[in-house]
Amino acid sequence: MAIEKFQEWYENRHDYQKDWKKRTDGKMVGYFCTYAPEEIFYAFDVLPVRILGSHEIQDVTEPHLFGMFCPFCRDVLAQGLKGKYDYLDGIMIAQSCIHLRQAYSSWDIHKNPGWSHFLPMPNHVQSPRAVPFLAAEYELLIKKLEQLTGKTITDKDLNRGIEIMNDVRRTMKDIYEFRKEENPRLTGAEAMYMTCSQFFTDAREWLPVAKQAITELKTRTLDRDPGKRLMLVGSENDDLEFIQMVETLGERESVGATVVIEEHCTTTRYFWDEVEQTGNPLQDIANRYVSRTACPSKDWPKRTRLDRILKFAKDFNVDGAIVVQQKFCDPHETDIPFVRKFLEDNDIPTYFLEFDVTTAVGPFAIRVEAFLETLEAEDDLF
Amino acid sequence: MITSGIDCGAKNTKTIILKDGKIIGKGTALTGFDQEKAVQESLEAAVKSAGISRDDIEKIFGTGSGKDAIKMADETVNDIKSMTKGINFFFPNARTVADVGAEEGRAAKIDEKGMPVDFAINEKCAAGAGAFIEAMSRALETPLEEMGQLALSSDKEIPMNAQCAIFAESEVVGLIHAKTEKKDISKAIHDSMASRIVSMIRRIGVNEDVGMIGGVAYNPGFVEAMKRELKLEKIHIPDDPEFGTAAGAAALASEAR
Amino acid sequence: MAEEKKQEFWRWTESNWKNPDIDWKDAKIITAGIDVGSVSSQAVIMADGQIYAYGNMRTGSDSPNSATNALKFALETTDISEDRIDYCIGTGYGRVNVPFADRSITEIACHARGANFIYGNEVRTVLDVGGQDIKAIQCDKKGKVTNFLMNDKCAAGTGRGMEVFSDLLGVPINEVGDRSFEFEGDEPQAVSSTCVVYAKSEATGLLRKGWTKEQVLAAYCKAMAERIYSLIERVGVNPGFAVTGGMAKNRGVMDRVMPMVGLERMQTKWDTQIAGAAGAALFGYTLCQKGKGRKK
Amino acid sequence: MAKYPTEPLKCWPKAKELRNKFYKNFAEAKDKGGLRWMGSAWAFDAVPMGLGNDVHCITGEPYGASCAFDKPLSAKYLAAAENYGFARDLCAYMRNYWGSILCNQYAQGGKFPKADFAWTQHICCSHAKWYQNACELEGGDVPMFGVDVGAGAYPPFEPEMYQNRIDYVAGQLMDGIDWLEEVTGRKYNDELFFEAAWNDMRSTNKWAEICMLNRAVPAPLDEKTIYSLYVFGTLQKSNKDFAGFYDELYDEVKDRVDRGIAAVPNEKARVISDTQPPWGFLKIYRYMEKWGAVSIGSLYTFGLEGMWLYDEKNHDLRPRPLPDKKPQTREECCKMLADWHLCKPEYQHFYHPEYKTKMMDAIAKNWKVDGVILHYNRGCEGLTVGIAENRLGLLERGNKVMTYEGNMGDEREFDEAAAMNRIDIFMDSLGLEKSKD
Repeated sequence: MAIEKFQEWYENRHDYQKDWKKRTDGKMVGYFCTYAPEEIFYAFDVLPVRILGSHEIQDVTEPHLFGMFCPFCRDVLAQGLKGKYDYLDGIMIAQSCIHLRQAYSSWDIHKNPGWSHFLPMPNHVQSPRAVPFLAAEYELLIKKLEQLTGKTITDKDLNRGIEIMNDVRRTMKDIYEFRKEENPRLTGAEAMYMTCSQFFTDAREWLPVAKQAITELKTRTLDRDPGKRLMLVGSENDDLEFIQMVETLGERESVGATVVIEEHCTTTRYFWDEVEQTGNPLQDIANRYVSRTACPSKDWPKRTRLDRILKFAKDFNVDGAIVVQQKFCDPHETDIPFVRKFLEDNDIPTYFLEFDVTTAVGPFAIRVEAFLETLEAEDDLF
Repeated sequence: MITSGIDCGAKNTKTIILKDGKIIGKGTALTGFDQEKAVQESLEAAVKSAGISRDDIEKIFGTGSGKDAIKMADETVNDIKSMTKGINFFFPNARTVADVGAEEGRAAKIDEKGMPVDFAINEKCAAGAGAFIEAMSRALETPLEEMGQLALSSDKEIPMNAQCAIFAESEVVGLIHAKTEKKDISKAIHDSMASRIVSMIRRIGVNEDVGMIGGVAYNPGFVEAMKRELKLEKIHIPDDPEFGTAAGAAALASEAR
Repeated sequence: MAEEKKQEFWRWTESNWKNPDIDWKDAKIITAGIDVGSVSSQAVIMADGQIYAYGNMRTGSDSPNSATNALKFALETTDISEDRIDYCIGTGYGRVNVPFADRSITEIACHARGANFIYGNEVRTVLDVGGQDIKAIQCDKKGKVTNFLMNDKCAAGTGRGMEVFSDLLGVPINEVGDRSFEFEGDEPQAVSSTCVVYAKSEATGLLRKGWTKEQVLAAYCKAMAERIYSLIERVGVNPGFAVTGGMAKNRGVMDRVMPMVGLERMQTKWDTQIAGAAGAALFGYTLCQKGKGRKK
Repeated sequence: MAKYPTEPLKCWPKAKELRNKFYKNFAEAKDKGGLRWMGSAWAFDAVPMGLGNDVHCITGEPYGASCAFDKPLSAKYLAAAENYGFARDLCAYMRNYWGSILCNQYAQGGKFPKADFAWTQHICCSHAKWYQNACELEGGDVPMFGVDVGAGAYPPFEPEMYQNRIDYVAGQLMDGIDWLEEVTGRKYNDELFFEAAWNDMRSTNKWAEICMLNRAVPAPLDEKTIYSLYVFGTLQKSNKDFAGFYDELYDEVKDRVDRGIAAVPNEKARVISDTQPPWGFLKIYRYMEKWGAVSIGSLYTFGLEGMWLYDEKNHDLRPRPLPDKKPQTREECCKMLADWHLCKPEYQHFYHPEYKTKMMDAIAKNWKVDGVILHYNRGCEGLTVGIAENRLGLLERGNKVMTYEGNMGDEREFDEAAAMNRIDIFMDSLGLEKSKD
């Protein structure tokens, strides 16, 4: 089944990427945050791949990152320092949180592949000044990509990049429709494999598989009790071990659950918003990244995330939300008390969990299970 | 000349007596709550084993967390300096040293004279000190002395997530419940601790010639784990690693004419 | 290396008990609840929803046996045979490894339900301080959990910490509470680190400074109390405050927590350590009453 | 053992008085029909000055620091913030500030004075969130405007896109002025704005000039003293009195240098620090003096508010000269301010640690420094970002470096004994001896 391909890609990202370079002899740039304008890279036929951690304990980042920075940025940096990405032609980051930025700059100092770029993605995305500023900064990025590839691009190329990424976004949203159903046709883990595998693959090769998956899902029914419908809200999180733990609780315990929607940057914050084409591609791209659901570090003065989160909760009919946070993730830590209050005020129970590089599945299982018990209207017990 | 170094540590107090650059006596005592008593005991034991009298000792240097309790010391030196001098005394080529004691892990980069160039001390975490393996041996219901040997007989790789010694206990219990073999758990324990220590060593930089002292260096399981983490064939360890710092203090005393 | 004395001051007394006023033969439904915690295990036998017998002992490193041992320990005071038990629920850390359990329920739910039983249905806030976990639970009049918090990643302030500490000071664990008040002059400052390992070195330092064991105990109990209270404070306190778990027996900590809470804690004749197992046995009883018991 | 003559600063009393007046003005602003605003120490505080001379502000960082001095009070505030659900690893100033609101208690006495609006800037992950949340905690009816200065590094570090970045920030300032008129209902006075902007540039330039004087041996100022003087830049750089005070201070320090007056009579070695110190434990500086080591400053105290330019060619850090003419129009003034502040040394490391390493090494070389002490400050992710790379970079450039962990505003995260022990070892390795007394 096509849907299984996603997991294969996720687990063998390096094989795929090395093979891609061999096959296409093309350039590949690793990016650190979802604010990287992939459209522009595709316009140059440069493959943008997102760098995520490996969720393994490591001991190589200690000299480079002071202890109070988030486990995710450590894990990401470790991949570079261990040489797992030596095949990249370049690295780039678009400014979001300063934690991840540090992973980028340490990588830049010690593992510079010869091309690197810091894009000052504006933080004041609610200002009218953000789009023109960003569009102009894109021109510098384009100049540097011209140096990397030795080619120049036209609006036609940019529009091609836009169409590729928009197609990806529409496809992902189509697949997410299946999760609204009473018995979702795919699990949260499968959905996560789906979105993440796209980070690691050429969208043009990922799309046909994803479209095939849609056809297959139409006739698929999962032979499992979906249990409680959960939403995940919070920091970057591709912690599949955790999601699998949550979704298999039902096999071991008397309560079970399915993750039906997330609001974080490994899924919806990354893909939910499309580029609106008005004829000025650079402006259009800038506009998209400025107006997408913001990372909390950019979500001010108004906290716009809240409405999107609530809409997800309603559309996907969730029973409760688990608010997950990468340890030390300041942007989310400044939002979480308000996100929780907002959800509770709207009758959506929440539970909070702090994530580290590796999930302590044991302690987490008991918490999630107890949280599910509070959702469970199992009157037989009382 | 005859000099002596006394290292008053968190758990044990150790004394070394040097004569013209050779160790002629050593003694140890449980530090307990009365440090001065412990200091006396270990010095007396050392003097006895050296077959000399107290007065033959020309200079005494004190070191360790309880160095201020070493009243008879001519001078006290900080434990980083005595650690680096200590490894330099046994292995002049060593340029990196790790000292893993009961409650603290330390590492330093050394120059050819055995002086510290740069150093790191583990930040308030038991997971990077002997106390960790001690706590785990309780959870595993295995005598501390057997933990290391047990680890050697395993080739499994089980990651340990918990950093807090107490939570690590329950993770161990969890592994036991999951029917994991004791030897594999013991290896996991040593691996996770070695990875903490190595992580600290990397802060100051690793080179080919790494030396290790401190009580935990007696533990073969830990030493193997360290080699794996550091990707080194060999780590220089003196016969009595626990006396490394005391030897360093004694050596410093003999240089200070 | 130097030898250390091996006396185990942390060992608390294991116990089992049978209710003399009940004859199980009159009971329609016999249920068992078994709570396998990280440090202690309890088994409670209920006859028609009343506590008939229980056993409370230390958890070994192998929880299936701990469960069996606890049940045997409880049964040995009685003449019931295991197969007479209509329904058995496992809870606690090792709940999935209780071999003969019909199902498992988390200790959070069980402690709330158990507290509701042993303290009465006015209980709204349950504090459970177990071997490694501190749980602050809010519940309704039926003992159903409405909200809860647990300590994360750090065992500071837990029973296990207290064991290590009593061992360090050579003070039997059941004396810790009283002795922590037996000192001259003002209450000493709380030790700054409740980390089990670092509290150790801090305590050693204080003793070397000439503090009495009692003062050190006071300082440590105070630190634990503060640590425990910070969790209670976060979940919020409602009147009807009950304490379960082993720490409830340590007045050195609890008599320092309660003034911060600003409430009297409720009293019970029962052993506070059995609350979880009692809750489990009760859930089993209710299920049987509703015909949702074991498929015969 | 005292090698040099020393004497106390004459301007101490004045400094104290100015500071108390500042906090009092904020508390009492309303009684006199004035306005109050809250915001970051890095906010463009010259801009709200255009609303009138009766507009007073409180800046969160120095306020948080002043809370931290009072340990029991700080503990109360931190607990209040934690109980509201804020993580313990967030900025310690911010948690003290929020806690202060939640307890409705002003560290200088009385209830916490509610601000009419928030006017801040944003560069680390927390600045704008700080006041977004403060406004919410104040009841949700306090409006906020944030100026994003995270526009990339200043030349020479990143020469490209320079103009685009100035325009972005200046544009926000222009919008901000319209916003201020809208939320306060007051008519904006450009003349007042121009004057405030000029005072801002005066004080931040003069502060750099004062720090230049510390190149002298013996150092006329030690960092403990510097801490209580640099604070005016953080309170309100555009404040006329503060700018005037720095002129006086400059003259006095200059005079100390001419007469060879030392801050620390037994100066034997010179060190620099980095990031905010653990405010509750400034005694570590006294402790170093026992060894004859004087902390003569840091990129932090020099460049948090002081305005400098990095001279790539001579590997030196030089005070940025004042513009040759005062601003004439609102737009010109906004651009001038944006340009002036984007070169702030403490902004540059947000984009790459290398930039900071270069500047710190330049200080080490030109201020004749023997060792660098880095405070791994758990209380501030913004100034510690990249600090581990700074350490590696400084070692590579031949500096002796020591690190210690702590927290500027949360004493629970500072281990005094451990820090002192590290200092012993470091002083020892600098070849210094502790005076027996």
